[in-house]
Amino acid sequence: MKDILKTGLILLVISFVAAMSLALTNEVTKDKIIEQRTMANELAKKEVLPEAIRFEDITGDLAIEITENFAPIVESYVGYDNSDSIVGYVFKSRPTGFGGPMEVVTGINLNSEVTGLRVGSHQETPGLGAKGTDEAYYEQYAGKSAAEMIGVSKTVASGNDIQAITGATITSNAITVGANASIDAFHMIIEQGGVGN
Amino acid sequence: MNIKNFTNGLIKENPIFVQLLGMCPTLAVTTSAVNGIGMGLATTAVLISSNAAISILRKFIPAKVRIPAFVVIIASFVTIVGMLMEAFTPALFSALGLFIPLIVVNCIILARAESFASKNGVVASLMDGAGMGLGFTLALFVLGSVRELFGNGTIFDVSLLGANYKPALIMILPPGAFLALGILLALYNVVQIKSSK
Amino acid sequence: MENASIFVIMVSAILVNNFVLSRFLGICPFLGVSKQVETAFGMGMAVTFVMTMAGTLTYFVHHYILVKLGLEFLQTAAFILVIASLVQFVEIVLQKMSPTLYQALGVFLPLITTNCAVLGLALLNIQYDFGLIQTIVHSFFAAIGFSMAIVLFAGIREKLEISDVPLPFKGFPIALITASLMSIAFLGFTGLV
Amino acid sequence: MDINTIIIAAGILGIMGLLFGVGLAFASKKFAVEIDPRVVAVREAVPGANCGACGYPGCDGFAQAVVRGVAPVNGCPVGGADTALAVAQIMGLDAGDSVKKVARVKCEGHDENCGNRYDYDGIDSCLAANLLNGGPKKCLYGCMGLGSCVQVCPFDAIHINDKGLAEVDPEKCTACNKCVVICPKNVISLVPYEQLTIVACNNYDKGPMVKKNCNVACIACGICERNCPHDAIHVINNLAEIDYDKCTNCMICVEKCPTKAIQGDLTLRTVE
Repeated sequence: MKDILKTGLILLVISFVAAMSLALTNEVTKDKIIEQRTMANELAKKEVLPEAIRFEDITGDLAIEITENFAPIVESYVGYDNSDSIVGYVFKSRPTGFGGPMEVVTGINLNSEVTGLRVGSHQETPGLGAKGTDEAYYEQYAGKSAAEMIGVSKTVASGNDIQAITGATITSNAITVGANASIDAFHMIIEQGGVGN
Repeated sequence: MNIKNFTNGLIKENPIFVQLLGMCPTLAVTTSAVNGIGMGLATTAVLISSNAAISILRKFIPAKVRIPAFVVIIASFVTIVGMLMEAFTPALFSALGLFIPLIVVNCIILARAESFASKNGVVASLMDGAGMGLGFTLALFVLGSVRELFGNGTIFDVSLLGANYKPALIMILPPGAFLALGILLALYNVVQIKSSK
Repeated sequence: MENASIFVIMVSAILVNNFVLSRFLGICPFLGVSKQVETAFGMGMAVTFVMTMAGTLTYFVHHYILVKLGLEFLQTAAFILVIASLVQFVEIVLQKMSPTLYQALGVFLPLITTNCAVLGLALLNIQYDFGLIQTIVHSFFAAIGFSMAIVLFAGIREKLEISDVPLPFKGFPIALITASLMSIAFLGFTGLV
Repeated sequence: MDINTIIIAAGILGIMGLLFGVGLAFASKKFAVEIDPRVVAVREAVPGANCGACGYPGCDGFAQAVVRGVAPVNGCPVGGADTALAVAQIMGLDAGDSVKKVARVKCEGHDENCGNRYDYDGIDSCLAANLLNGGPKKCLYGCMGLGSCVQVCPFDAIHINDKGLAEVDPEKCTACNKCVVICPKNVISLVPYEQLTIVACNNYDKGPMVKKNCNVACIACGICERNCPHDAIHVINNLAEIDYDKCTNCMICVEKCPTKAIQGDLTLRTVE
């Protein structure tokens, strides 16, 4: 009976110390990580909507309405230029790619043109789906008109289509789903006369 | 004596070519030479630290709960390394971030802990960890460059096979990993047979 | 994926993203224990027990402990502790119940702990945020997919032992090449679900 | 840096660790497999070549048999005297006197002495050649030199020498009996290590028949039997056999034998 307790205690001590060190590092690094993430986030927003210098989260019932009927979108922001007038909108969506959920940030300016798209964190297979983060791929979205859906073509793209990554059609489709959802949300906001600034 | 532990891991008992351990990250990650090295180095760091920790604690851990104890130690090391990297070296983390969780399930670490570190002194375990880690990195680099060369005609993104090389996409896909490793093992055997003749 | 029906989860776990042949998790025991069909089957059963139990236990640990107290960073360590203890339990029981299988599995029993399939399964269950029933079903059928793959592979490898393979390819190299052909076959299933 | 998340986190994992630790310890007690410690000890003492010479399936089988009292303490020929002693101590019995034995090949029929009836070009193994009506050699009892014994010997103690006959290296041989069993001609037999004189022939045919096939064979003339001062050698169904307990290696028979069928190094003879 005694050594059962002894074994249990030893495992308790080991897990306790392990968890303690884990929690400590988590404390030390938690705010740093959030800071890194927001910085990366800011950076991504800046990249997709270059004209905007300041971003505000869209909150309240409009935000709820967006996340409800444009499924993969999780967050949306309004972009302001230095004279505080609206320049465009940025939408962060989380479609499910091949390896699991992935982050797609899409920027659309007021004359309904997709100004840029970036792929944030993802679990796609390295060397294949992960190519979504390469410039050659996401540059295709910039300049696409937001008047209609963006299509995905396996061969050379034409009109409002983009060319899928070879061997990673599921990932390309997922990213485009994110982009199209942002376009729909954008149109919904415009119909409602834009966000009262 | 310790030098033997070190070199032992490099060629004679190379974790990939001889012991065939640590397959999951190997096949998933070596789509390019850079990924291979990144994964190898990250694993080496964790392997050395966990080998040392386990050989220090080996006297206190009763045999009945040796697996849970070892595994908790390894998991906490890996998560701590992951957190520190994410907080303080974001650039490196964005390159290696994907591999950190993969290391936790890397069979080599527990195999070395179970078969070596739990039976030998700290210095020997350190050397063994380093040897195994570098052997692993070496093997990953070789496999990564072979797959990258055939998969998209480049090594370290330097195009070697000319522009009109039609990349054999299969080598990037997971089945290619099995193929490449199988053939490399066969070559390894040929060399062994020749040298032993 | 989160509202997928049981049938869809079953097909996807066994065929479409089979844990060994398309997700490439759990390769070490897959290569190590597949010399004979009996040991492979034994390994499959042990892994099925561990994966189903682990899937369910980690579901409870995650939802009722980690999420409630906001300790997500503990996730990997806690899951691994659960899985390792389960495997150690299986090792003790197996030693008692069937020593021959215990001898045959040998070193690969503790390796199930770090088996990427088991931890991968636990993390995937969280990622797809399955309900309880879906988690159990997914864990069970993922393990069935694993066992199916390992038994199929063992069958082929037994044939390979007696076939005329060039010397350098004997043993693991030819096994790896067979595995790559099998995984190409399984590539055919993608998009089924 | 709020302390209580750290405490909670450490506490949670600690409790889980305790739970699993106690559970596992309890399980290992409940499912404890009673392995008799002596079996493990015997298993350690035995060389562990799993060669099966003791007649049991490997060393584990032998260890269990010894502990059950079924197998003799000195049942492991490979381990020899010291293993027998160690096992005896573990079992608390006295080790019987086990004389160290060595395998020897009872044939000198190389090509000059005993030619071939046909050229054999088949699989490189005595077992296969033997199927082809008794193998290529004129003498159907002699060593064919195709090395089945070499393949089976786990201790690399037997090789085909340059004369084309199997030859045993007494230092390496552990009398594990594998070559004796595998040889289709039964031309190898276990002989005490110190024995210097052996009958280097395995032929049971009558004299005149044998003389045609091999010129170093035992033709059962009985000269050795009549001259041996210790009555240690007898011709039994046309083949001389030495009784190793009585033989003192005086090697008179080696001198007297007309066809030199008895092998013995005259320089080492112990004149009595």
